[in-house]
Amino acid sequence: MNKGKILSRSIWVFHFCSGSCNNCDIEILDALTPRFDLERFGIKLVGSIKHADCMLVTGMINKKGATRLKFLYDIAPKPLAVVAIGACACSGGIFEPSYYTYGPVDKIIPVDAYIPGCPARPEALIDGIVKVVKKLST
Amino acid sequence: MILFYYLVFPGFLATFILGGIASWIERKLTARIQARVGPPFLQPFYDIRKLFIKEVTIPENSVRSIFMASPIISFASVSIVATIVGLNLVNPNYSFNGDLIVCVYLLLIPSLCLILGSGAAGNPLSSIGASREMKLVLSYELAFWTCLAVPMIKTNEIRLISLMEFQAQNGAIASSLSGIIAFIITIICMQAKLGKVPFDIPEAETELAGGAYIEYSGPLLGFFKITQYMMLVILPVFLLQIFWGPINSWVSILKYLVLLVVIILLENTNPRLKIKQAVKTLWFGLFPVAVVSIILAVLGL
Amino acid sequence: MNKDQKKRKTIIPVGPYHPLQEEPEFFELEVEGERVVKLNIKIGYNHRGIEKLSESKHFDQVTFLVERICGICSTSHPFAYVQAVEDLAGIEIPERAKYIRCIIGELERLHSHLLWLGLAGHFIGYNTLWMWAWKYRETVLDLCEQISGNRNHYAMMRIGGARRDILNKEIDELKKKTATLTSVLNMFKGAVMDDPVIAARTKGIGILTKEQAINYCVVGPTARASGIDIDVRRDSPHNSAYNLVEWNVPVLPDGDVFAKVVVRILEMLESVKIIIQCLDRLKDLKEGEIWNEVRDIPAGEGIGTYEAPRGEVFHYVRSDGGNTPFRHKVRAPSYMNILSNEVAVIGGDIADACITLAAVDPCYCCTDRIQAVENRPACPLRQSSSEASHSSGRKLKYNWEQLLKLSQEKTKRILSIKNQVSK
Amino acid sequence: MENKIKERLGNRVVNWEKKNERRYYIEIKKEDVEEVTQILFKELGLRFSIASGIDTIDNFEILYHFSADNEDKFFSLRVKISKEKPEIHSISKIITAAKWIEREIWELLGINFIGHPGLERLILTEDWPKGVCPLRKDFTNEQRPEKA
Amino acid sequence: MNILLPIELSLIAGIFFLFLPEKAKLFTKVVAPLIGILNFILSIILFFPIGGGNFVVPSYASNFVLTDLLSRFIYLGVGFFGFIISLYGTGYITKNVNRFFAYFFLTLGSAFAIGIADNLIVLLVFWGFLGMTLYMLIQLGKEGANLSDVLQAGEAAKKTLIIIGASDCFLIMGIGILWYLTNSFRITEISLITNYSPLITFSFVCFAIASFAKAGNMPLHTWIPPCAASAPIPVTAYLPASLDKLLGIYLLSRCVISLYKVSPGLSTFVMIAGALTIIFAVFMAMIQHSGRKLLSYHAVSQVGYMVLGIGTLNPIGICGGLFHMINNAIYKSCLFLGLGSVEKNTGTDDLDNLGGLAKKMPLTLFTMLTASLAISGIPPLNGFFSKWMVYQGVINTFSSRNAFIPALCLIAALFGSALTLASFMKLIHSIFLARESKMKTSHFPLPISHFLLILPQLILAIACIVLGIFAYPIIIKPVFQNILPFEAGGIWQPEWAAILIIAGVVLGFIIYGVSRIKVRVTPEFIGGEKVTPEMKVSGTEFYLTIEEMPFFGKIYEWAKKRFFDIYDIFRAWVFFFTKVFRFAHSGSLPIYLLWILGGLAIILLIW
Repeated sequence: MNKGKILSRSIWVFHFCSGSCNNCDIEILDALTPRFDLERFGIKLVGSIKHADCMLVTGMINKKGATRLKFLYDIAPKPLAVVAIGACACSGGIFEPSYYTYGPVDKIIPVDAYIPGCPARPEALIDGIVKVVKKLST
Repeated sequence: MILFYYLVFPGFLATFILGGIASWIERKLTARIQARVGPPFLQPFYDIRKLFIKEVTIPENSVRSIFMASPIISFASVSIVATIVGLNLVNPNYSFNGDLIVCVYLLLIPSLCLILGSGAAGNPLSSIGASREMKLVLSYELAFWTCLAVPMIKTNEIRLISLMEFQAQNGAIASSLSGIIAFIITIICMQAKLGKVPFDIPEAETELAGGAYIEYSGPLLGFFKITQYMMLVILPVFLLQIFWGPINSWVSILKYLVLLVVIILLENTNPRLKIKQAVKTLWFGLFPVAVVSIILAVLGL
Repeated sequence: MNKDQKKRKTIIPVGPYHPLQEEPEFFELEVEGERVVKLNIKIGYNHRGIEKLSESKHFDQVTFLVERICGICSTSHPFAYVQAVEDLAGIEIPERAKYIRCIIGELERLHSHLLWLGLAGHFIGYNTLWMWAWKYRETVLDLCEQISGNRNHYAMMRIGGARRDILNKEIDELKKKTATLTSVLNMFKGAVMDDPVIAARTKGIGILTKEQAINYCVVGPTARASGIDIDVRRDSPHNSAYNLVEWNVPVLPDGDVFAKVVVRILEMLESVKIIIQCLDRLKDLKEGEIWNEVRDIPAGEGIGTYEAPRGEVFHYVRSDGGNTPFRHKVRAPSYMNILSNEVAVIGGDIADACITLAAVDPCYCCTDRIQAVENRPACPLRQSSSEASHSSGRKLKYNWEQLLKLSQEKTKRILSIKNQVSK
Repeated sequence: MENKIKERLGNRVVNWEKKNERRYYIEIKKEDVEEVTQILFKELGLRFSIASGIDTIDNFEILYHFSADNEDKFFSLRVKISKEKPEIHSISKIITAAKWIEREIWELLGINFIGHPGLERLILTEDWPKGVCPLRKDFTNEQRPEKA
Repeated sequence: MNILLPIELSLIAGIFFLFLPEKAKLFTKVVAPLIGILNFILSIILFFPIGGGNFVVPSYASNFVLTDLLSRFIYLGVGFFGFIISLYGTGYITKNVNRFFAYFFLTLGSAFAIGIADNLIVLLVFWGFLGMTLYMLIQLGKEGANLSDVLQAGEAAKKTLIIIGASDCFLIMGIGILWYLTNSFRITEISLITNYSPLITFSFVCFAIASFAKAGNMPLHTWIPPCAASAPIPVTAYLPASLDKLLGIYLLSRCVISLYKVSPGLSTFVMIAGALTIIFAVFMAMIQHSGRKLLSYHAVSQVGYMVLGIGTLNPIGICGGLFHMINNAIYKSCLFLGLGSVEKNTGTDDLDNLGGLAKKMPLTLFTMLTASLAISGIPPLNGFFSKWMVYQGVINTFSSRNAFIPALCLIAALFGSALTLASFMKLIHSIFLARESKMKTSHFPLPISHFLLILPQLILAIACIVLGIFAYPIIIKPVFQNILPFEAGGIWQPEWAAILIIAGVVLGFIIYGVSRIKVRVTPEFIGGEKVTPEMKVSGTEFYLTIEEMPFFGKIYEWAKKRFFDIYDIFRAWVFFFTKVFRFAHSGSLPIYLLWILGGLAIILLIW
């Protein structure tokens, strides 16, 4: 069986935030809570990147975050899907012209899916992650 | 033959499958308590399957041999316990005198492996996790063993089969006063042995980011997960054999489910304790009660 | 012989990308065994360089910029900012706008405190509390969505008034939904305050004494839990309706984590009171009169404050007479509160330290402030974002119109499923 | 409170500006900053809200905002610092809470605080070039380091 | 073959080395291990075949020599450890080589003699002699010691001599009473029932005290920690860790098996003494910062199991105790030797400063880890097997008397092994697993001496495994069941467990292999930052929490002030009385006259 399909049944996500306004992060957590309940799809939030299958990146990626994002991506066990969440992570968003913006995410690490929104709504998150799953299983 | 017992039934494979189901029940019920839907039925197995296709990352400063061997040994030792405990139900000819103590000691090995493995990871957070796991082991083992003395006193036996025979004739040990006290305390200790809230102190997701398991990835983590699943079956069954026997009919499945629900309820109605509080509760709170239960047992109650 | 003096200190890192925090911040705990003896805080992981950017925006745009300082206090920052500009230019706002500002501000407080309560539960390993708190937080978010059209980032503030009106015909329903929260909050009050294990984990932990609190100039619930009776809403109700309604400021003297929990729970009950009163008053006022036209911002300087869920948020704006701020200084409450952890965590265990760090309800993105640049209220999507090297799948899930449409549909759905929450 | 401050500060006040009933801007000499904060914070019990540094093109200004909470008044101390020699005495020994903001002003505006216990990078990275201060008016994005 | 041959050989070698000049140390280093090996071979030959024995007793000694299986077993054990330590000592000792080996062989000879002595007087003489050589050996001090270490060693030696000497007095008293009662000195002839008269009970207590002091049971254990802290490592591994245990426990088991028929009350006393020793010593071990002290407290704690086992009075318990004695000697010397290697490499045994040695000393890691697991009673290693027998012995006493105290003893023993595990996790973590400390590893020994250091450890570690897995066929059945027959039915068979564990591991690797997992070395994850050297968690910090517990805090404080040290208590009393007497000796003649007259008056009055 192909790896992506196996992976898609059980996605443990690690959450990386660098220079976001927090809303996307909160909405990620929100997606785990009763109304949206990501565990239905076998998605679980983990605390260590070494357990993760999917990295959810939020925020515009500032200078401090950029090096650490690369670092974390490198030490994560592969295969690892990367999802950019929110306008800032997708494009730099409102912060793009700032002197401290060194993003967006795809400038630093390869991204599998982009979930825009300011903040990305939990529905959008679920939709995005489902699409990652689909992409992985093909 | 013994290899079949060990690998397939009632050893590794059967226990693993049952453990996966138990784990699913646990997660599903937890989700229901938390007003969520919960994972699909095969989720625990999906998780394991996924872990076994992942890459293994080994920390730079780790002691490789110990780091890699720990999960496997942990899993192998739990399989032995599963075989011993399971054979008592399937084929009592294989049982031997003193298997109770052997099981208790073998059940220590997973904790030991976790301590050694996480200590070898070279990560400060996992070292703290290891230290907490060790302290936790110390704190629950005292009360746990004290309680195990109750059936020993009552029956003068340290053979699981004989314990069950005794219970078949004289009624469950937990039906006496000392027995029920000891049983309740062992359930709490079991919670700690399983590393569930309120005793998930070594793992402490929100303090240590996974604590003892932080550096484990892929199959190595998978072995630990398998160990956890299997423990979720073995420990309750082990306790049932000792305290709430005999388990030979289909009713015993109900008994097991009752224990499982108790575990889940304890897990979901309590915050995590601090390690200091855990040690204090178990040493100064539960241990004296356990000693009382021994006294009661000596008095024949 | 002197083993005690020889004791080696170990540094335990907490963060920056740690499940304790939704946002990155780096705490170095110096520990002996499990006991914390010193705390080094390193911030800046969320720095976005706002104060420079603000100087390139015009005054109205900055409202949206400051909204994105922090997603949780996304009304408090604009609130304080417009207060600052109004102070600068000497603008008064219509009464209806005052009530609307209060309503949205208090809704935000409710959602923020519920969020914190849930996370605090999560931090001490009590996931059931987390799930339940967040379950009811959704009610608040629905209310927000009904009023503003978005779950977060409400964009309700405007220099000279409020940007959007609350329709009189909706008020009854809003009130009804809000009223359901009272019983929920009372349930939490009971569940949290009577739980012995929670008490064991929080009582006497992470104590910040009144003297320390004064010296560290902490604000908000952190200060009020240490016995300092300050609340910007009550002390400085200029251009808001807090002096027009009845409510109390809960203050507790203990300074420990438990006090902070209790203060927040009591505050939520007060917030519900405020919202209901404001909604009542709103009915008597004429719809539509929600802003005064503001033409020019003169040269000068102004200070605006507002009681964000975490405490006083402070904005200082200076104008040189042009259409952009000459200098815009933002001071979020967490900036003061987080530093106080330096003393609060000493002597506790690592586990204590973690809950203490979380107890000030730290908002790192506030702390590391941004200086905002663009003013579009929703996300500007760059359709041609660079292609990932190994990814061949679709890159963008929605475009702006689709998102807007989805939002509208959601809003409609919420409006249609009436009384869903009250059941 | 207003009168008390006037009385206690005496001739240390260079310029007393009352913007409205709720906002006061008091200009003092930069040598007096420690003494004045001592008076306002320790003796009169005002709450230190924050300090803000400004590059006014001609010179630097630091405003120390003190809040009299129960009277709904803000007293902002204004200190002017010359561009040639951007330094001032630190007040973080008097007010612990000023530790961070002084570090921040130091790194974003390049004003040196004499006697600060640990003047090091607060929010920018360690490798951010010295002397590139983003909050100065002459800063442009071209000055920032290229590589993250 | 003459059974006295090893004794003679050792004593002669000892005297020879005593007079050999220090310059000839190369010669010593070549000859000493050879004599060690020879002794070992001789003891093996004398031991086998197990049933009869392949030996001749010279006629002049026929009344003094005991040749039963137990004695010959002790003989074999002594020979084995003599061999191990002579190898290790050759690699380790660089200073005072001749003196070391002189005392070493004298000790060995006396130990052999005690093992087969049938006559109590002979036993007493060599017993006392052994105490003296121990004193001399401790005084050798650490390698490369400075002045304070030398003084410390002197102090420790003095303490040891006083405690051992005082206990010898009790031994003399006990022997005296036995002679008074039975008119015999021969162990094989005496058999008394303890509850028959108080005098017999007292004589048993005297013997018990002597063996407790030798083996290091509480409360007479206090000489072991300072001794271990200041003596050379081979000495510590040789005497307190192995030979003294062997002989002390041998004496106790002799008392229980042949000299006395012990009453249940007295046996309870012995069991309690054992259980208390286990718990208290292990609690002390847990908080030590020095590797030597940590191990030394374990040397005390493990005695508790043996005493507990022998105290149960039933065959399986006694055999468990004896088996534990041999096991303990094996893994404890292995641990001491491992620590010696570590110390040799790093120059310290301070656990705070060690770390990261796993990569530099993988073999030592293996030996010490194996021994640690064995001492903690992890199945299927040897420590578990003997503990398990002891537990069975304790449980068997449940039926015969009130179960409460045996049950508490059982819990103490079980819990003690968890505590043992805890303190060894600390040791292993501190030395091997913790991050490397800044301390440099200096003066690596020469390859040959490195080999000599590691070989004994490997032998011992493998012995731990073999004796654990094949305990039943190779030692329980042939030896212990002949010493004291007990029922072997349904005994735990570790072979299966071992095979199954191996099968499990193989299964694990198969799963690894089947899924073709990639392995990659990456930095640690601690939240995104890099790990710095300050983030070293040393094992010594593991149990601070327990040290800070309300109840334990107090106890530890007292223990640190040495409130529980019988030597210090005794010394305090002695000093108190000497103070009183010094007051009397004021030096002035009239006062002396006054004392004399007063004394005369009292005598007259009484008369």
